[in-house]
Amino acid sequence: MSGPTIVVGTIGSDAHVIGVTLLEHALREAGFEVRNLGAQTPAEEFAAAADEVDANAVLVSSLYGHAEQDCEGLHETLAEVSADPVTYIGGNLAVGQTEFETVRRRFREMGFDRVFESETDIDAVVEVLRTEFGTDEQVSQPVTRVSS
Amino acid sequence: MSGPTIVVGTIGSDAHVIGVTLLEHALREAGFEVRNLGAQTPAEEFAAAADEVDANAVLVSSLYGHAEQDCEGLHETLAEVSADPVTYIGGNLAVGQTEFETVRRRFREMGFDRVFESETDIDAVVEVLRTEFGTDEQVSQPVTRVSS
Amino acid sequence: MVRDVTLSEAELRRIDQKVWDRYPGGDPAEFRDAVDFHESLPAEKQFARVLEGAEDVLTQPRAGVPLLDDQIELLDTLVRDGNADLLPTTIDSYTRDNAYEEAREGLNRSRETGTDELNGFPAVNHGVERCQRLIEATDAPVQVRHGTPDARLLAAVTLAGGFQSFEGGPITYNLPYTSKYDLAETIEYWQYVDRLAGAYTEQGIRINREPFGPLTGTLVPPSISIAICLIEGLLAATQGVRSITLGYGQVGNLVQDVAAIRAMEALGREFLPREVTVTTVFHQWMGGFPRDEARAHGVIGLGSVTAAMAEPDKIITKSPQEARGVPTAEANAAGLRETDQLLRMLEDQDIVLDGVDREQELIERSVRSLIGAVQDAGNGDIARGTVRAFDRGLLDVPFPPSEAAAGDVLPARDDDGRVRLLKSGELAIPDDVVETHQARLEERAVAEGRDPSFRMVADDVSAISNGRLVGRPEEN
Amino acid sequence: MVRDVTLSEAELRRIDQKVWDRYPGGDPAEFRDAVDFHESLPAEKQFARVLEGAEDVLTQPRAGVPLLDDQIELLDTLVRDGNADLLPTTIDSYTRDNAYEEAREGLNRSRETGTDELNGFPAVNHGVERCQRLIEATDAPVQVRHGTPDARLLAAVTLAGGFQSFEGGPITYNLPYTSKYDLAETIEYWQYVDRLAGAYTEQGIRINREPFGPLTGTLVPPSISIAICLIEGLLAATQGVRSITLGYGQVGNLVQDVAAIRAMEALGREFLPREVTVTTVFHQWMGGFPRDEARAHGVIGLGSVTAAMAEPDKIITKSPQEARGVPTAEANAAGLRETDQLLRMLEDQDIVLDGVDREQELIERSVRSLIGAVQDAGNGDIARGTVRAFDRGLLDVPFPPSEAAAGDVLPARDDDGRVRLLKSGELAIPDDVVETHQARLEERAVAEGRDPSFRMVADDVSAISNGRLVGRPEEN
Ligand code: B12
Ligand code: B12
Repeated sequence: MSGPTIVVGTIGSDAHVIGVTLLEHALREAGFEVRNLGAQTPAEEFAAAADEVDANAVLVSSLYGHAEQDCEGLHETLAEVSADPVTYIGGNLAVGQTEFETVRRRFREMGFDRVFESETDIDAVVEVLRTEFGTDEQVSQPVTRVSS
Repeated sequence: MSGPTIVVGTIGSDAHVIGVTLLEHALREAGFEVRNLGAQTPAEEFAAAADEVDANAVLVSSLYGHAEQDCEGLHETLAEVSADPVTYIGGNLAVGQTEFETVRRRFREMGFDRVFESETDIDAVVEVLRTEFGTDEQVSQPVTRVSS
Repeated sequence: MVRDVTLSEAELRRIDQKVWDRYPGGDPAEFRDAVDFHESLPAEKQFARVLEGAEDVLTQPRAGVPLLDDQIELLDTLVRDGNADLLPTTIDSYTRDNAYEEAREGLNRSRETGTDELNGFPAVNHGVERCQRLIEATDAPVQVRHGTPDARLLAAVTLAGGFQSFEGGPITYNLPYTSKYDLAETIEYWQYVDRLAGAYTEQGIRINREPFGPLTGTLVPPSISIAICLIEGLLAATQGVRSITLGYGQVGNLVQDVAAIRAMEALGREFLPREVTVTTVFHQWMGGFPRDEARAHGVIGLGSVTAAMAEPDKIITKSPQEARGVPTAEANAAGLRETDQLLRMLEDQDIVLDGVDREQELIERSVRSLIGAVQDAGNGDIARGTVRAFDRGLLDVPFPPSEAAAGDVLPARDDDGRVRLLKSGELAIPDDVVETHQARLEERAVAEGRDPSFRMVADDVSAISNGRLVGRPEEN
Repeated sequence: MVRDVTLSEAELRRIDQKVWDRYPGGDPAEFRDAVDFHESLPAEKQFARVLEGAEDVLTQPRAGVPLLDDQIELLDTLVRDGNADLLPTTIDSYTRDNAYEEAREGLNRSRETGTDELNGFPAVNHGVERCQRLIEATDAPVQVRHGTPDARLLAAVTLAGGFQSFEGGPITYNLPYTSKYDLAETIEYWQYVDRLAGAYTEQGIRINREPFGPLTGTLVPPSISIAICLIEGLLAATQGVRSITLGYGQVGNLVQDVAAIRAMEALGREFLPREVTVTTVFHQWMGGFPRDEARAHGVIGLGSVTAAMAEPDKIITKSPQEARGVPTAEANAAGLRETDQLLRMLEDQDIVLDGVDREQELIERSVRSLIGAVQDAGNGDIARGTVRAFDRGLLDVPFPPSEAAAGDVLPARDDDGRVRLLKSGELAIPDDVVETHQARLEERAVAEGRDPSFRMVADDVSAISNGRLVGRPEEN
């Protein structure tokens, strides 16, 4: 049984990957198929990957303050491929000390379906995605034990 | 050889005496004659003491926020006695987070010759008093050794 | 002369009547009704129970404003934005001076102008019922914090009003707070307060009592704080109090502070009767704060780290606005959050400091000697002994505004930043301890190339607000 | 393949030429002129001299803005309002990506709009002369701080521009900062940087070099940080660098942090050639911060207390706005002042923690084993060994954005909050150390009633920003 497919990655020249690393694991645990593009991913690669895995959702992360520039053209490129994923963005999107509501509006205008504050915790993201795709607790797999 | 005479004390119901205790010692060391009235001294007692020792200066301390009420009538009572001391006030005079310039103006209007911020350090007070009375470093006595 | 004996039922009733006579609210509260109210409180509002049952260090701020609704709102903010575990209600200065007429005026003016015309909550003027409303409206146990030498009516009203903890004592709310009372006088007043707490205790309402350990807040040697808290604990126990929180104010030296808390816990168990449950409270630095808020955060941080290591039962927090005036609710909550962050980051860590034992031993021997001197001075009666010991300077406090203490002791920091006795006057601590203190101060004096003098004391008093612990002479 | 040998005079000159070819400022700087400029600097601006000669822990913030005058003003504020001992100039992201065209645009736009259109100081575009003006205008030694994998031109320009310290290295400015470079590539680039620093050193201008010890800032086991810093130190020493500052980022456990600094000092002396002067830098917590400023003050406080105990040569401070974005100058100065307050309140105190030796021994043995593995993998050549060791996962880093590290290690905190290896992959640390780590994590797992899993790691990563050190499961 395999759940909806999700592409995650950090966009632009941003190398902050801790957030997407946690997201990747949490989403896998919750039963989603995940493709993690990692750090410094160009907008086009998000589209290419979404196309390749026929993604249900694309989750873009940006921490270093240039999300706005880096996401230019992302939704246009996505429109060209056959997959039609919902798009989320999260991380540290504000430049300086901008109000979050202003930030949210800006990214909604750019085409993102959902915009997340940097306080967002992982369980909340998982919850939203479950609601989005009508999957419920059942898909969730047991926590896998890690040992070296 | 004895220097100018100074009355110090904490006014009103205020029991904060650390500041005046340090002032008392520092002024003594600097060669002044000091009468310390201690804590919770009514305005009238400042006048009475000034009269008694024929004070050159009266230093009023207030930390707990009620300086304005407590000093009402102080200068009037002082005017009635024969001594004619300069009057200083210092400590924590602002109520809440008032600008210091406003506070200074208020206390100047009440008759104080000088108004000091709470950051004032003791050496600065000694310096000002020396200038006030034209006494110089010479009056200063050696630091007395304390032992139990 | 005052003696350390339990007030009789009759005496209690007699004083009670006299005390309630001054109650501006009219009829005295019925003791039975008060007990009923206390009994109606859920477990999470029972002060002694919450405090004594806690696993982690509990946090508690200071806070008080004149109007009831504002006070409820303020306490709410401190729980919501500050995670406070225990709540305070700080009483205004007029009430502390028993000036209920002025307190009423201030209260009325506050109602009219909508600004705070008093620096605390005038609980006596609000009266029993409104106190009960405060207790009902808040979500955590609430303590009365004040500084009132004659706190009889305040205690009668607030205990009937549902408060289950009452700070202060005959020494700790006299010597640092006023110049107007004899010790014999305040001991008598507080015997009533303690007996009243004892009466509630006998009805199953364990009122918590907390001596104000920090005293003048300024370089108080640990042994003095602890000895005085123990004496107040003993006096309270005689009157039937069964929940006592011994208090101590941070001096800023980690080893000395941890040693002091440990000593206080150990001596509390040793000196107080078995039926008393002893807890401890650690106050973040009570002396002069830096005016700069960032630096004040540093001072609060050190207090929190110390508490995490010493593990007292609770910590009283300061705000970054301490040097400026009464803090805003937001600043008060900020102090709580910083404290909470540090306590929780350190709570899992097992941290053992070297040298605590040695310092603790010094403190314990000094305390035993001080208490012994008090007992001797009173021929076995601790109340009488207290009056006499202070009179002779056998027990003393640095920088007292009051003449009830000799004020002959002068503290200074040694080269490591520990508080030592530069002048010990007649203080009844063992000779070898005095010598150790002197030797440590000599070491510092040599290091600084100057004699131990009042200038050193003055430098130390101002050091923390100037950005350091030890008041070294300026470097050239 | 890359080898750990000193670049020859000829090679240096050849690369130099290639590097300066990309200089937007026109002609390359004359080495002799650059040396003259350095020689004109007073003692208090000589980075290595100030750092190595200091008695107390020195403070240094991070800070960089696009325009020269603004940068001068910013550094001024940090000295005046923050008491900073050492200054930074943080470089913008375009320059780190060697995108000098974009940096120029950002610089021009900043000039036109008067707002900061770059997140740092574009030193290459400013050019040698304007760098010299910066150095002349400031009152303390200034270091270049960045995160540039290929920092050759940046080094050439800034060293000629009078900076006397340059952060980074082939591993520490590759693995955490980018996904685009091989290690062999960055080692080659940094051999040039180090050789250049060496060339200055030979002229009597001792350029300080500082590996970026915190790596990804997130639960990095001390042994990994230290081993990597030592390798970068060895590589730099080969090229003639004589002043090396080993770096380490706070993990938040007091004992482990003190042990790590001690181990780093001891191993630095042991592994680096005698002619190198080794100093240490401690970074306040480099992982996710609480958004709330009061809580952030708590985190900064713990870092400062730790530094006061561990006594590194310098501390890099954070600001209370860390979680929000690049801090204002005022917030940056606030972080410095809080740190200063705590360092100075603790500097006179002699604080010895129990259990540091045991933890230090664990760290030291792991580091020796890691370095041994690198040496073996390179048949005695540390450069080649580094490439191979990372390739095989013998040396590894948690959470690398780069594929140049295996990324097979996974850290988690034990029950005491110390960072341990939950997954150690192929990491070349002794078996018994791995077992100790596993056993400690099992203890925690038992205490929490759950298996050690990635969920535990995730909880730990977010714990400090959520108000605690260890990411325990919610209590019910
Ligand atoms: C760790 C860290 C680093 C590490 C990164 C290691 C790595 N490769 O990942 C290092 C030290 C290398 C680093 C480097 C830099 N950093 Co950095 N860094 C941080 C720090 C301290 C923590 C970030 C973090 O890992 N948080 C923990 C994770 C779990 O949280 P998170 O990423 O926010 O993700 C959570 C949620 O936001 C959510 N989420 C994240 N993405 C998404 C996406 C979607 C769709 C959803 C739904 C949710 C979601 O999921 C997570 C759930 O918990 C932050 C400040 C802070 N937050 O405290 C600065 C910070 C992000 N860094 C910053 C900067 C400027 C840099 C540098 C440019 C500076 C420099 N001087 O070197 C470089 C950039 C290098 C580059 N090319 O990107 C700035 C950004 C400024 C801004 N935005 O205005 C910050 C805010 C620090 C500051 N105050 O200046 N950094
Ligand atoms: C120590 C202290 C106490 C001790 C006092 C012990 C004692 N008997 O002296 C104790 C704990 C008992 C105490 C009690 C109270 N305190 Co108190 N206390 C302080 C504290 C922390 C330090 C004061 C101090 O000793 N500073 C060190 C000395 C050396 O500095 P200083 O007094 O400012 O004096 C220097 C200069 O100002 C100057 N100076 C002083 N006077 C004068 C006069 C002249 C003419 C000149 C030239 C210079 C000068 O000389 C000194 C040189 O260094 C301050 C906050 C702070 N500043 O950090 C609060 C503070 C003053 N207290 C305060 C309050 C409210 C109280 C209480 C009402 C509260 C309570 N809940 O109990 C009671 C009051 C009791 C009473 N009747 O007065 C408030 C005042 C609020 C306001 N002004 O708006 C403060 C600001 C704390 C706060 N943020 O709420 N306090």
